[in-house]
Amino acid sequence: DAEFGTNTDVSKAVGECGIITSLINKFNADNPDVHVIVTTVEWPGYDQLTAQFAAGDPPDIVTVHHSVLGDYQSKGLLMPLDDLLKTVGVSPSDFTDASLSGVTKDGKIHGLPIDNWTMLFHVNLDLFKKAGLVNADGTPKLPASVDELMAQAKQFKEKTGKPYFVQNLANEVALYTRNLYTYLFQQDSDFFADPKQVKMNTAEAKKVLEMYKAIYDNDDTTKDLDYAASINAFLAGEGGVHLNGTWVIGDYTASSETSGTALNAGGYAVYPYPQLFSGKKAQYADGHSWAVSQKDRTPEEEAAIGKFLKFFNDNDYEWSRTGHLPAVKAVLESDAFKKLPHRDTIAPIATLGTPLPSTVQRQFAIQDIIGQEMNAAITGQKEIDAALADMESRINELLANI
Amino acid sequence: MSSTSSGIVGRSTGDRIILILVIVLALIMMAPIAWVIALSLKDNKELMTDMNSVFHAPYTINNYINILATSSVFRWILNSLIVSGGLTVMTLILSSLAGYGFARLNFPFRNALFIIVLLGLAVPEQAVLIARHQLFSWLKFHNTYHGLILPGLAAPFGVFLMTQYFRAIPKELDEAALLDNASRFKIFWKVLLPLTIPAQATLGIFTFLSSWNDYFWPLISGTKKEMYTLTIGIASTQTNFAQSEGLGFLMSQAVFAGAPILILYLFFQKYIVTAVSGAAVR
Amino acid sequence: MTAHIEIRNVSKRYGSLTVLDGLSLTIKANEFIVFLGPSGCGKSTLLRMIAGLDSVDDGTISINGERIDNLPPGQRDIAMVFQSYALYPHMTVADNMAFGLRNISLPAEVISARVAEAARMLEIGHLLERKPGQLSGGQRQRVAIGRAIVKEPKAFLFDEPLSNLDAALRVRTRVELAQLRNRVRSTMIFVTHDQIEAMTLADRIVVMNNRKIEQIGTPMEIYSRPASRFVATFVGSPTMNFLPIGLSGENGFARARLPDGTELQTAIRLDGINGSEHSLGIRAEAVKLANGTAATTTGKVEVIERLGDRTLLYTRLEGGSVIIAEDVGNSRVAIGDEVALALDGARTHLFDAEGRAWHNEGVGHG
Amino acid sequence: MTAHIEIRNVSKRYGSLTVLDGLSLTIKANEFIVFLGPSGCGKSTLLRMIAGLDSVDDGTISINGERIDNLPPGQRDIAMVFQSYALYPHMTVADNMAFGLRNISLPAEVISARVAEAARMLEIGHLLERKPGQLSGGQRQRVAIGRAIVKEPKAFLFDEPLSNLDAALRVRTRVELAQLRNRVRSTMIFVTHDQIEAMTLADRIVVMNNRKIEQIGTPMEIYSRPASRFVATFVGSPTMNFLPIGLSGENGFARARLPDGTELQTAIRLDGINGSEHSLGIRAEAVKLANGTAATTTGKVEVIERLGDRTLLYTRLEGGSVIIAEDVGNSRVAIGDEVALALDGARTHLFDAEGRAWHNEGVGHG
Amino acid sequence: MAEATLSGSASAAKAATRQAVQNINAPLWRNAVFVAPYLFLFVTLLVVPLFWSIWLSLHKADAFGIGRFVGVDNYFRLFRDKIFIQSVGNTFYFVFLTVPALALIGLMLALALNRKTRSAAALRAVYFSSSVLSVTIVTLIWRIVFIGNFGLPATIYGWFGATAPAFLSDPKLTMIGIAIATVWWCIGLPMMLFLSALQQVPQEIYEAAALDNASRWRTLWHITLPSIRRTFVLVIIIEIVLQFQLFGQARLMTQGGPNNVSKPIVLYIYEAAFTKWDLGLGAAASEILFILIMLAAMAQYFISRRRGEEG
Ligand SMILES: Nc1ncnc2c1ncn2[C@@H]1O[C@H](COP(=O)(O)OP(=O)(O)OP(=O)(O)O)[C@@H](O)[C@H]1O
Ligand SMILES: Nc1ncnc2c1ncn2[C@@H]1O[C@H](COP(=O)(O)OP(=O)(O)OP(=O)(O)O)[C@@H](O)[C@H]1O
Ligand SMILES: [Mg+2]
Ligand SMILES: [Mg+2]
Repeated sequence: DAEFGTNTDVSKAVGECGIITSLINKFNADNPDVHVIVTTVEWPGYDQLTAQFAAGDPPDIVTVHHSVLGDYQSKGLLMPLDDLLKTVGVSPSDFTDASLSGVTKDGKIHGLPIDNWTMLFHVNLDLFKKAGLVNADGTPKLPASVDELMAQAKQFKEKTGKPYFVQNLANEVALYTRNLYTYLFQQDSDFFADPKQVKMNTAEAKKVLEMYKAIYDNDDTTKDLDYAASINAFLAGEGGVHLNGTWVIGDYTASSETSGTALNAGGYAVYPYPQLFSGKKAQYADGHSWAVSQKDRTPEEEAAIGKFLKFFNDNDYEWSRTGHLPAVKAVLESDAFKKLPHRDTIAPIATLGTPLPSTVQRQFAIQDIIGQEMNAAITGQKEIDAALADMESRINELLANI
Repeated sequence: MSSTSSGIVGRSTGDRIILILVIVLALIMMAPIAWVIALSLKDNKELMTDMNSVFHAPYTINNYINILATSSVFRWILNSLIVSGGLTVMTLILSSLAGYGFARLNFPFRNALFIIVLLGLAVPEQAVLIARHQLFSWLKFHNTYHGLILPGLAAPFGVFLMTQYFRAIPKELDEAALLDNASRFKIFWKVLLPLTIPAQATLGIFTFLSSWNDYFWPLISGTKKEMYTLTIGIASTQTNFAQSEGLGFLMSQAVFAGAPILILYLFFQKYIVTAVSGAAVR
Repeated sequence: MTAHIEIRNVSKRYGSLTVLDGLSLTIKANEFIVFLGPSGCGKSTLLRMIAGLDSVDDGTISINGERIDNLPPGQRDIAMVFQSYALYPHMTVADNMAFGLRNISLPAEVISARVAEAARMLEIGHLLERKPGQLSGGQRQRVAIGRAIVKEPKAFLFDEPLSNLDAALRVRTRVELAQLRNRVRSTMIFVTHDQIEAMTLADRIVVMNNRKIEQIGTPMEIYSRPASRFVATFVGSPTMNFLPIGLSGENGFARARLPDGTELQTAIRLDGINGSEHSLGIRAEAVKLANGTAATTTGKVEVIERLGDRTLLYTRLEGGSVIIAEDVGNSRVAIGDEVALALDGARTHLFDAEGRAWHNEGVGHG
Repeated sequence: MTAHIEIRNVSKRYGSLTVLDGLSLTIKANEFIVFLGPSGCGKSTLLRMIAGLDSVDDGTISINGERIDNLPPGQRDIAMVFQSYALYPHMTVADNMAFGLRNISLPAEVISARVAEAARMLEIGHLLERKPGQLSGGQRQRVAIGRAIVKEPKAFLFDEPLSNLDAALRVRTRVELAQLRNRVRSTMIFVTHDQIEAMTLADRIVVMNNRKIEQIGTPMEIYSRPASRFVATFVGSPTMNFLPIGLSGENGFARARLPDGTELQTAIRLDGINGSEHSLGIRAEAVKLANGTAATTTGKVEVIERLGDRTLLYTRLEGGSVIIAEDVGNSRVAIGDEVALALDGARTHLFDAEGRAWHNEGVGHG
Repeated sequence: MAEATLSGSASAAKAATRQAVQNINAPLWRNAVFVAPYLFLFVTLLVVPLFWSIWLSLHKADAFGIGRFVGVDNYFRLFRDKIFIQSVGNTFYFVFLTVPALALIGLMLALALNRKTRSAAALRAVYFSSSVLSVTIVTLIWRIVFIGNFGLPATIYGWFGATAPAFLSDPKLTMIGIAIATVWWCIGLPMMLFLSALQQVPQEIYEAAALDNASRWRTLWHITLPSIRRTFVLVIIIEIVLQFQLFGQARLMTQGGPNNVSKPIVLYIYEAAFTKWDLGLGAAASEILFILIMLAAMAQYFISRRRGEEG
């Protein structure tokens, strides 16, 4: 974030870090009476946030995922924002449906939604061309079923000598989990029918795991990369499709516009996950929001917070340049947004995106469990059935002890 | 193999072979650090496309310039200095007092208390961490300097070391001073304390190093960015946002954070070595 | 001011170990007293009890009639010189000497005057700015004495102050200490296990052994009329010769039959001697090479020790016992020689199995 | 097998410090040689060079004609007893003794026979299963000697083996060592700075000082005909008296004028004496209390040392010099007495300013 | 020391009945002022939290308040939890990997560098230098070194056309990877401890051994090693205690993965408390860690003691 350390011209910034830093700088510059101090934490940072809440000294405003709002909200740690938003003139009806439902808990808004995000297929078009997987119009051919995926991956590897997928499988849990959720949604599996009880030992889940295991066994994916290394690998042209979130679109686009890079050679494209199963079209999505901790505050302090939330709401467009989908309907529909690179191809996410039921707590802990068990199954350390059984019992044990 | 610089006749060739082996191993040992330093001197973009470029020019110090532009690093270093320095000073004071007390003064239950303190050496930090965190929450000590300093003060190591050291000082000195009409505190302050300077150096260095490098407690107690210690601060930059910033920058942060302590180490190397040895004797 | 010290029935125990057992002793003002005894007999303990560094378990200690055993060490007006000197390593020599005086808040001029005077007396004026680490053993020893002198105490206590010095320096310092003693008027108590130091320095020697006092007396009393076999063995070098004997009498004086059958007339009165087994004690200087008729007995020389001014002959008698005889420095005797020995019956002592001693009537004959 | 050791022109330097400078010495087979000298004069260094524990910078060392100074220590067939004994603390006494023999792979029976024999000789049979930590100082010392004996070496080296023992034990062990020496036929080199040990043990003494050998000779030669003032000072206790004198002659023999003006006729031939300033050396045993006319001079007694068998009187002469006189054990002299002294002119020595010495013609008169 | 105190109190008791005796060695409360400040902190920051933790472990508690008393239920849950059992196993495996390596390599380095030359001093400095780095730096370095496609081993293997092992993602190698980084990081301390022990061994013993014709090997085996046996035990105990508390390396290099094969107990505790918000469970696990460390150190101590007595 060094390059944007003092930048207040938001329009020049790229990447999550750059944009948010610039936004906050701008806010501080525009509002000399309020000063926002930013604390970055080790990702994902909820351990420290929990410690802060436990210590009774949480930050005033914190970005949290929609998926964890419930944890804190259920302990009464977050301030309902309905009144505050009303006073600064932000109406819940401004938000997209996905965003609104993401931040609404017990009928109250507990966070200002700023985006929706999901995982995407980031495509290296140069390699796709070499593999012969490009349509006449220059768009990549994406699979429509599991078999097609396997066939295309095979072809890709034969032609390019490189794996189809670039995935960060080393020391990773989130990617596995999100993939699983997405493909369970696509099979209409209602694994969280009861938010206190998960059903994972199902045929649907087994299908997903078998598919990923096949990909792994066939060497159709990179294997031993961690998150940072996978980004490097994709940028270095080590594979065709990178599974990563909306937040890297800005960076990748920038890279594809720099001559000499692997993405510059043939171009860069990005798509939602293809529909591989016959169920409802869907993919797992989550979002960020600004939550406000429950504290005794003076009216001035509340007003400052309101100002800050309003500011972000007003600048949702700038934030959406990171690649995330805006939380404000108007921005989503604006021309400026549509003109951003690749937004045309990912816009459907606004309707595809499906979160877990908001009543499910400890979603990060659950994600750890799912990721661990999937990793074990896919890399062959465990039988798929055993992994699914363990997954289910571990999650249920966790949920039973909340 | 174990002869020191003795003049024993006919012992040199074997010694030389061993020395060469040790040098080679030292080079291997240093390789990761050298490699990381080389990485930190490379342009991020260049590294993205060609990892082998670390082995040749061009090198650049841009990464370091970028670090300096991030003002937080200095704040973190300051925090680390305050926390480690404060802890070190307080530990020296408390341990010296307690060491003198245990070594020289008799009071009810002295030996039992000393044994209990020694047992404290075996208590892992994690066994008390959760409770301590709650205690500090209740006292509103989190995100304060004393909140970061205090837990380190309970560690029994310093007391143990200083007690052993005081015990090793001839008791006749106390007795001579007693006959010279000096009070107990005067004996401690004027006669014995000046003699413990080597042990103070040892303990000071140890305390400072371990506090500087502590990861667990600051992670959950100093949770505000302005209260981060360098260790936590550097860890916080390693993930999420920073990942796209490139390897060279990351490595330069590692080097930047490691350098002060390494330089400090090289300065005090002699003391540290004798310190470690001294601690081991007893 | 000097101290008359009364020690009454003093005992000391460490746990279940009794180190001193009901000891009594009077030390006169200005006296130079030496506590002499083997290692571990409790000499240091007694000294430290006088200084207040060890507590008294039973009994009392008083100085000039005033009970002091419950005063803290600093208030007893006593100075001590430790075996290891116990100089404060980080203070200069001058500060070492001044420390005690500053603690009682003497005016600075008095302090510096006293330090200067002591330094002059001990010839350490040029060392005042050095630290103890920069001094030789002998110099340290003098500084330790200086630190005691400046306090002008009622009594000086020395705990084996010479034992860390090498042989030559020890002899020299011993003489210096004897001279110092003539200049400083104060009671002095000196602990040693070296009988030569005790003999040469003491007005009176307190021989201690095994929790008790064996004998108190002037050096010559101790040497020539040892109260027990232990004292006779411990004092004098080479150690006294002991021969198992049979006892008979002649004109009221004891007559000893040596292991080889020869008889020796002693000057010891027979009456009063009791017990069954006896041995005869005779110092090497009372056993000389005999020419012709004066011989008491004969023996074979096994070891010869030439000390320069005299020669010691370790001679095995016929009965198997070994006796040490003294000869002149340039003795011509060689190992293996048969020699005739003359034992001086007038300088013999008798001991019974319990170690009790009987001596001749007259004053001992060194 | 015993060693004839030739040391030729040996030098040793530590950095810029020369510790030994071109030293030569021949040690005969079976001889008991003592290196005597003040602390730091290089005795240990020379010994360690013979053992191979320090390297030789210049010169050669050979045993029985064979050069050994570049052999590792283990191959020189030499045993050494260290001042600190250097027993292996974790091995039993038996293992300590056997270790060296196992290293050269002797058969187990031979080893145990030799260990048993040595243990018998040194009377440590009952200690064989103990560890050194469970032994007293004297016992450790014997084990150290035992460890040397079992190796049946050509030469034994002792580096101040008695200095860690207490006074009584030291005397006893000294005698035992002298007896051992008669049983074990081997060359022995013994380092000490205690002149009594040197005198009593040595066949020949090598007096060292200041990087060089001052004198080599039998104990009596060293004592009665010291080659230099240093040797005269270092050997003998109390140390020799030195008086500055004026020199004149009578019948070819030197005549000394003492500081107080009295004259003393010596037995030293005048021819050959050169140099300008001279001093007279005379041992305390040649200075006696005089009755009446025999007096050479008079002085005032300052210090009295009672050694039991004799008494030393530190007497200040009129000229200011102090002379030590010897009197009988039960001397009646008191401090401050004026005494008349008789100096035995036949037992005097002359030294010039450089320390060179002249003696009377005859054999020394201890 | 112990005896002195006993006698002190005995005499003080007697003194009290006799009169107010000023015995400088008597146990007096006012002598405790020197230790009081430390003891206050020791009790409030270590003893109280320790017992508080034990109390917590008997409760259903989360980060925001103590719930109900559940007895030893948390402990039962732990023993039923495969992941916990696995993390205990992992910890033992890690200790087994690192402690002998640290002790042996440390010993060998100490033997090689126990000389007074300048090069030896410089090498000692080099080997100790990594110990001063913080865990974040160390893991950052090693994560990059181990990275699959372009790490240091990968680069070096690449020169020979081979694929480097995946130290941080191959389940068989992760613990080894963490162990390598740990040994690299921690080797300084055991080396220094051994060095100081070696310097305590009197030089004369070596000289005696040289005169006894002992070869280098026999000297090492029969003289050096027995002489530093106590230090060896000390090093082992210290390292067991330290390595049992593995946390930073695992958290920062692998986050305990893949599939928990590198999750040590401390990370389990941390996750239980701060990710699952299950403080009672975390507290229970930390008490088990405490007991394990005590047992391991004590076992080692007694084993070595027994052997010492026999030998
Ligand atoms: N603090 C102590 N605890 C237990 N026993 C002790 C203590 N101090 C001394 N002793 C014992 O008391 C006895 C007398 O000791 P002390 O030091 O007085 O002997 P010493 O005559 O001075 O001997 P040395 O000549 O060796 O100095 C010894 O047996 C010793 O072991
Ligand atoms: N390793 C060394 N480095 C430098 N100087 C040394 C070393 N060993 C000895 N010396 C010096 O060499 C000189 C002779 O030492 P050596 O040990 O031979 O004396 P010594 O006659 O045995 O004395 P002592 O009677 O005290 O044992 C001394 O001045 C000493 O300081
Ligand atoms: Mg004593
Ligand atoms: Mg020596």
